[in-house]
Amino acid sequence: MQGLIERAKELLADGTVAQVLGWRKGDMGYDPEPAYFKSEEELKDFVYDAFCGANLSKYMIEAAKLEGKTLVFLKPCDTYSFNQLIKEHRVDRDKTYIIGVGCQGTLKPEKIREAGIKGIETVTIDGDTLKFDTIYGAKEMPFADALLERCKVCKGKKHMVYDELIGAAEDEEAGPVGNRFEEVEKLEAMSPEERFAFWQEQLSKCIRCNACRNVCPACSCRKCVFDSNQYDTSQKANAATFEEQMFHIIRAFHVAGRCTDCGECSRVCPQGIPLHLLNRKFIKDIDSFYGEYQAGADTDSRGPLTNFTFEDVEPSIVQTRGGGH
Amino acid sequence: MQKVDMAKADRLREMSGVNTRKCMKCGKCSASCPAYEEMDIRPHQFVSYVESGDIEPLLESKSIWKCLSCFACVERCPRDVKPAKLIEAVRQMVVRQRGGNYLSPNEVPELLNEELPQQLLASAFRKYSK
Amino acid sequence: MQVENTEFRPKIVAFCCNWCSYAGADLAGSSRLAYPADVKIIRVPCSCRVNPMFILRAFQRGADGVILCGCHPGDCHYTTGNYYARRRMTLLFSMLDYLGVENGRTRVEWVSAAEGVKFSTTMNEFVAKIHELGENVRLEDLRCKG
Amino acid sequence: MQRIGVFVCHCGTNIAATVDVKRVVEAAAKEPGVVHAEDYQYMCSEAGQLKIREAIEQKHLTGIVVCSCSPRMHENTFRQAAKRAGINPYMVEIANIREHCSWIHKDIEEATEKAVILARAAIAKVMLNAPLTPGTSQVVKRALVIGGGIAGIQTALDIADAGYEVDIVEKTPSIGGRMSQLDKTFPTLDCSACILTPKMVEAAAHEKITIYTYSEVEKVSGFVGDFHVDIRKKARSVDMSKCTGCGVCQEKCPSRKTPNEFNRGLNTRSAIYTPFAQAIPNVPVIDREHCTKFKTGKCGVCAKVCQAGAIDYDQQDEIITVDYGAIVVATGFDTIKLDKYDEYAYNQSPDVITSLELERIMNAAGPTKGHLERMSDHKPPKSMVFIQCVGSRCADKRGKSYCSKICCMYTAKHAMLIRDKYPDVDVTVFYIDVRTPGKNFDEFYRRAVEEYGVHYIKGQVGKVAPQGDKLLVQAADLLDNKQIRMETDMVVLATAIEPNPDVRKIATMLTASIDTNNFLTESHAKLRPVESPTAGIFLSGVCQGPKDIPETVAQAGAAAVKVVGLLAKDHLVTNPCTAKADPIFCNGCSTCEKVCPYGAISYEDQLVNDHGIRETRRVAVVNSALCQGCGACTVACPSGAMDLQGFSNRQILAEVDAICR
Amino acid sequence: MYQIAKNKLNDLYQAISEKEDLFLPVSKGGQTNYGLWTNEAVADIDTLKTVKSGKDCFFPQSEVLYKSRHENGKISIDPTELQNKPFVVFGMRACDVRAVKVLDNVFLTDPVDSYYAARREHGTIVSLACHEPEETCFCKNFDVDAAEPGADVETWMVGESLYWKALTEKGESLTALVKEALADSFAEAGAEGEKKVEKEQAAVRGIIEKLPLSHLDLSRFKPENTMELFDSPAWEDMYKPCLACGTCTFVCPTCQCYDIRDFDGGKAGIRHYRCWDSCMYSDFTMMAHGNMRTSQLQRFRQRFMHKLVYYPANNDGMYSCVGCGRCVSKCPSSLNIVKVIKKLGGEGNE
Repeated sequence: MQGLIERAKELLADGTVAQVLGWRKGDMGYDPEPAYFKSEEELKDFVYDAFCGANLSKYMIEAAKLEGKTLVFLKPCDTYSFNQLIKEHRVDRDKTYIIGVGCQGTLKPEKIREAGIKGIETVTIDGDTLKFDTIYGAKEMPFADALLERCKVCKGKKHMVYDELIGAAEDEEAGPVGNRFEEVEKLEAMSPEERFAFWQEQLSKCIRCNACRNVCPACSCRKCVFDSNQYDTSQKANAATFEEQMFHIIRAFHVAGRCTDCGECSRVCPQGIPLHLLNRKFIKDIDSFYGEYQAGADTDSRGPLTNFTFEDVEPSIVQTRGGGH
Repeated sequence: MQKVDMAKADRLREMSGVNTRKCMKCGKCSASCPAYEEMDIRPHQFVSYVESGDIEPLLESKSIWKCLSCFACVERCPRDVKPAKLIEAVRQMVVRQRGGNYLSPNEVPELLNEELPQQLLASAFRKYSK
Repeated sequence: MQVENTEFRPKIVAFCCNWCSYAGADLAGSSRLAYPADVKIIRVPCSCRVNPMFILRAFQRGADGVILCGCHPGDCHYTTGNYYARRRMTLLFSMLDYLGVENGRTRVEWVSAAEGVKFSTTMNEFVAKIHELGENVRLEDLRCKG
Repeated sequence: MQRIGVFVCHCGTNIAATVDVKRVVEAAAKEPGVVHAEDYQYMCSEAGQLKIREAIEQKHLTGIVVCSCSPRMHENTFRQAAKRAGINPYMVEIANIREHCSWIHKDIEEATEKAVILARAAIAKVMLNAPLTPGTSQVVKRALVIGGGIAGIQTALDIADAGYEVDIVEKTPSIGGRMSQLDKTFPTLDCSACILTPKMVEAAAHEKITIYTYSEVEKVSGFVGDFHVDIRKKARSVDMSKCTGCGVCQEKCPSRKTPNEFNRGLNTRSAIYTPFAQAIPNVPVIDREHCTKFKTGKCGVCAKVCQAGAIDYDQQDEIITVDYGAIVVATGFDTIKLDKYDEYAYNQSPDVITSLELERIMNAAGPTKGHLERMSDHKPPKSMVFIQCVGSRCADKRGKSYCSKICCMYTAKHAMLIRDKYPDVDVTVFYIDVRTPGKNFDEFYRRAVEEYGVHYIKGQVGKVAPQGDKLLVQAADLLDNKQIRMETDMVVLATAIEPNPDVRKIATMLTASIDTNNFLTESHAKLRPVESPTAGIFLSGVCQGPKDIPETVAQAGAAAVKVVGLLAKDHLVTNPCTAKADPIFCNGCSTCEKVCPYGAISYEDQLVNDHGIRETRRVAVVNSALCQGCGACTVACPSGAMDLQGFSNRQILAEVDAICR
Repeated sequence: MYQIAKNKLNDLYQAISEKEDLFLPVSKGGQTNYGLWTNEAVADIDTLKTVKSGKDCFFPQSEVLYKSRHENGKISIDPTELQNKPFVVFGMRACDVRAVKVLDNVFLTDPVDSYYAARREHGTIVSLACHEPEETCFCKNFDVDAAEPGADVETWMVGESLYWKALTEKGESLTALVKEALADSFAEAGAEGEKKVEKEQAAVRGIIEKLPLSHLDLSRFKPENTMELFDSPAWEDMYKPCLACGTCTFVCPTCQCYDIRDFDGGKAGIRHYRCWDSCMYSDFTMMAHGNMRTSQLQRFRQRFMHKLVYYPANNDGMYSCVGCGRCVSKCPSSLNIVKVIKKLGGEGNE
């Protein structure tokens, strides 16, 4: 982390960048917030650790409007989002200096609470263990148990775009981990009734806080269709489960082919809805119907929904593919 | 005066799956038929007889026992009418009316002969057993 | 095929592209090829005009089935529209299936201007399928009921 | 606030017999926004249109809904009526209660209920309509004719005579098409070449006509008035500007084993060839597939013997791009393959031939120099059998469902010509029906029977089997109710015709619709028979449906007139139902551009004022002259910034809501 | 004071729900929120903080005000009936109980919100004291006593027993109802019980004293500092991570802003409904001419100025934050009111 701070100071000092976008320490040791740093002095509060889950790519849309270049620290999976935003002309690569930072996986404070650890005063990451000082005494838990779901099936620790790398993983350990479609497959194997019940239970928790939308780097619309008066969709009310279904289906559809699977939606959902399972379903379908496609792996390919082949499968495949569908 | 029996005609159409209205009266069925000379009512006539509901003559016709079920007419019909199936249906109707079986499965092995085409035996069994 | 007249009268929305399928429906009409009155057609310029939101909205408002008809792939009046529609609908239908919605409620069929017969048989089949599935409850919006 | 008028048409009894028109009027009158509702016998009539006009003027209507036939029939009629009454023509919506309702339902209750719902949907839509003004686009004063047969030639000549530039693109090395292969034409029996060749020469000499032979259309973009077409001029390997057409190369060419396409493969030709003596242009091509020079690199005889030095082995395919205001498709036909008709022994005996092969045999320039002989032993036949409807009027997959239309007449012609030239040949024609509508056609057929003694037997042939050097024909004479088995020397099959298989590719390029038989669809079966539903695309000849030469020539002329009518305009009024981006919602993400088939979307930096928040941003801009209004962009747009005028999101949603209500 | 064994709580819920609707923390899909008690519901009173507060019971996220219908050229209006049956909210923590007072100040002062008033009138609140407060709790700053939660009935969970004490008339009648239904298992707790509760209270207060956020300096949040706080340059830095989502406002027990909209349900008529709105949303207070607050900075500032300055200025110094800490744990960007208090309150906090 000190290396990051030192490098940021240098880049600020030599005028390469006008501001630094990173994370600032919080009160609890597990609540750093995304923040801008404009001076050496401010950088003393800079932090980078496993609690820095926030994907800073989307902030770069606003950063493009600032004076001068912005230095941004991007984790490997954040760089996919940044690339996708370049493709969509939403960020300005020329006004960005990217330092790719290494990542050992990011953590979900909720999981610590679920493990029964409360009254936390300090947190220390000690290898594979998380150690806590709490007002109820010292506690610890395995690092892996507090990992965000997305990090258990990491799509790889390679950065897709950067100006320089600090602490990035060596090639041999950079590959993907786990099968990210496992949960989707589990749902697919259920009967339609079970699937319906599953989603009904999950989506009915939605409070339409729009955190998933607002954090999503693919949901970068200046003004969302759901904020438009044109469609008579009740934007804020969790009035009927239908609205929630409609919102989440349309949202998933709008980001289909553009979603890089960064997992921010599920990270921020206050009701713990596994929203990434919707996006991953689209990714899985796209991969199997139209060939493997990873949004954000590049900046110039055509997305699967703005492309076609003469031989594409017919929609009836949904009926005929059989299995648990 | 011809006796019209549309109920039987419908029954024949149902049994055979033949839509007699599809016939364009080209006669290719009769042209293709190897048993034509021995028939009193010809394959193409079967179609028009059924269409007009003139069933009695068909039931009495010897043609139904002459048809070889070779299916040449079915194969070649440009309108996909399948006259042989219609003849088969008439045959069934007659057999059911009579209620008698002329050939039982047990008798088949005795009749087997290496020279004999199996198709003939199968159709004969169909023809005389229903 | 005629559907028996039972209590359940499904609401079925058919989006038809102007150039092929709407004309196909016209041909079915001028050929007097019957299909159930439950089917109501909305004219769109091209199958690619149909937004998934339209389909969800139909279900929200009480539709029991939604069918999209367009030109055959390769015959799109706008060259490529139906190819995009095909991908969009494939993914949307798969998603609805994933959410546990009966997958027979949505359908895409390519019907040319010359295929009045196909239009009519397709609609008859689709209505029969919806009768089999019964009323749409999984995508209903209670605020639109009664 | 909109003031809507609803007009319900009885269409005589077409609608009124199954839809309770009065109830539709009552129901419509209660819909919000509706201030006027009435019904009338024939809304499209002069009197009906007057009613609309009066209502608009007296009740100050802002929009109207006409519940009538398909908008494909009369939308324009009612739009014009609205325009005359002083409201914008795009403030009109049609509820299709005829084709989509009264004609397909029997139950009055059910049909009326549906008609009410359809009316309601149209009312909901028109409430959200906005006046639209069409733009204009330029018309390129040049036409393209695809296909150089008699249809294409005639169309080109007629367009050129009206003073417009025309290009003919012909796939084969010469124009002329099927007609150039024919010997005589019915019912006058004049020589085909004698009437065709002058037209070919005229086309070639016409200052307004450019002919691209041995060329194919590669790509088409643009739209009515302004198509951009890539034409591939295939390498001829002969320099057209140098060749004198002397023919020495063809005489000396050592590779002579290629089946002669022009003679339907009945004999062979050289690798460098002109298809026939009167070919235009009279410049040979080298068939690279069969040329020894191209296959092995050794030969070069033609280059050695060519005095003009016209042989150019290095010639490459060339692609030229030309702009056209209109395109005529005249791609013609071919006979179907007979592989699946084993019963006629076409593949087993050389003496079973198609009628088109007989044309070549009868022709003085054909493989037998015009002598009627069997292809097996070159002996003159003593008896001949003609079989009609081979592959036509078939319900199965082997043939075609339609009547090929020309066979009855050309068979009568063949039979007559043979009896005339070789009176000792016995000629029998097996027919299903003899179809002879047309001027002097039935008289012609009767002459074949009465004057020339051709035997006509009603009954399709069941089987043709080679027996020794004869052919055994088995048929049923349906009138005599007897089966016939006869021996004959030659059998001629009146083979079904089908559109040239290439037409599918061309139709796709042109976005012209095509039916299940690969015939191009006309815009209206009765009223617009030579226009494709795609604006600016016209149909000429058999590509639209089976027809004989006089009909083809008539249709060619009709297509030409339509083209001339289009080219005579300086500007075209464009469809105002185009896409439009709302800059407030637009992200400038470039997604829409990727799905636009017309390249109509570009991006520019614009000052956007969103309720006082001003920002200069990249936003999408639609070129309304290029946009054709498909709507692909509207769905691709993630933020809903892109909408389609005339079919807006809100309009379609309102229709959905109204139907589901 | 009464006492009931923890393992008999389902009997208690059952007894109440037979007479009145009972709302209490219910676990569903892995999260605990207030919900109606049914036999299938999984009550969860161990979770310290429900995701959403109990605010929903009195001020639901979405409620229909009236329905209207346009039929045969006529318009009919069908107003929603006000709450007219008693109901019970069980398990509210001290902070949420205080939050109801904050809402009362808004909705029960003139002009009175009749929908809210009807619910308050018919609702009986049974509070539940906290047992193990968390590091995100900072209720102490607002003089909320987690050990003595108040409301109509207050309860403590000590060991394997729930202790029950009625505080108001409504509380008494609920107690009577429960007593009648449960008889023996709902018994007088006696002096021993009182002692246990007192001990528990002392323990909890001790913990709260030690919580990291229990000692914030609120002294600068006074009406006289309004302009100074409003113009503070610190906002510029603070709002930046804000995603403009509505999480903080929707989990907040005191946020009371709502929007009124119409939903066209087709044949079901039009529903005129109100639903929670969030001042963080870009279309908050959107009017025909546009929006008064045009930047996220302004919207962000509004929320905290309202909670800490404007509201107390109009309500005798009562802050419109109760220190429940939901925003602290739920903000996707780890922003929260505590960070704001610290930043604006100057150094020397704690």
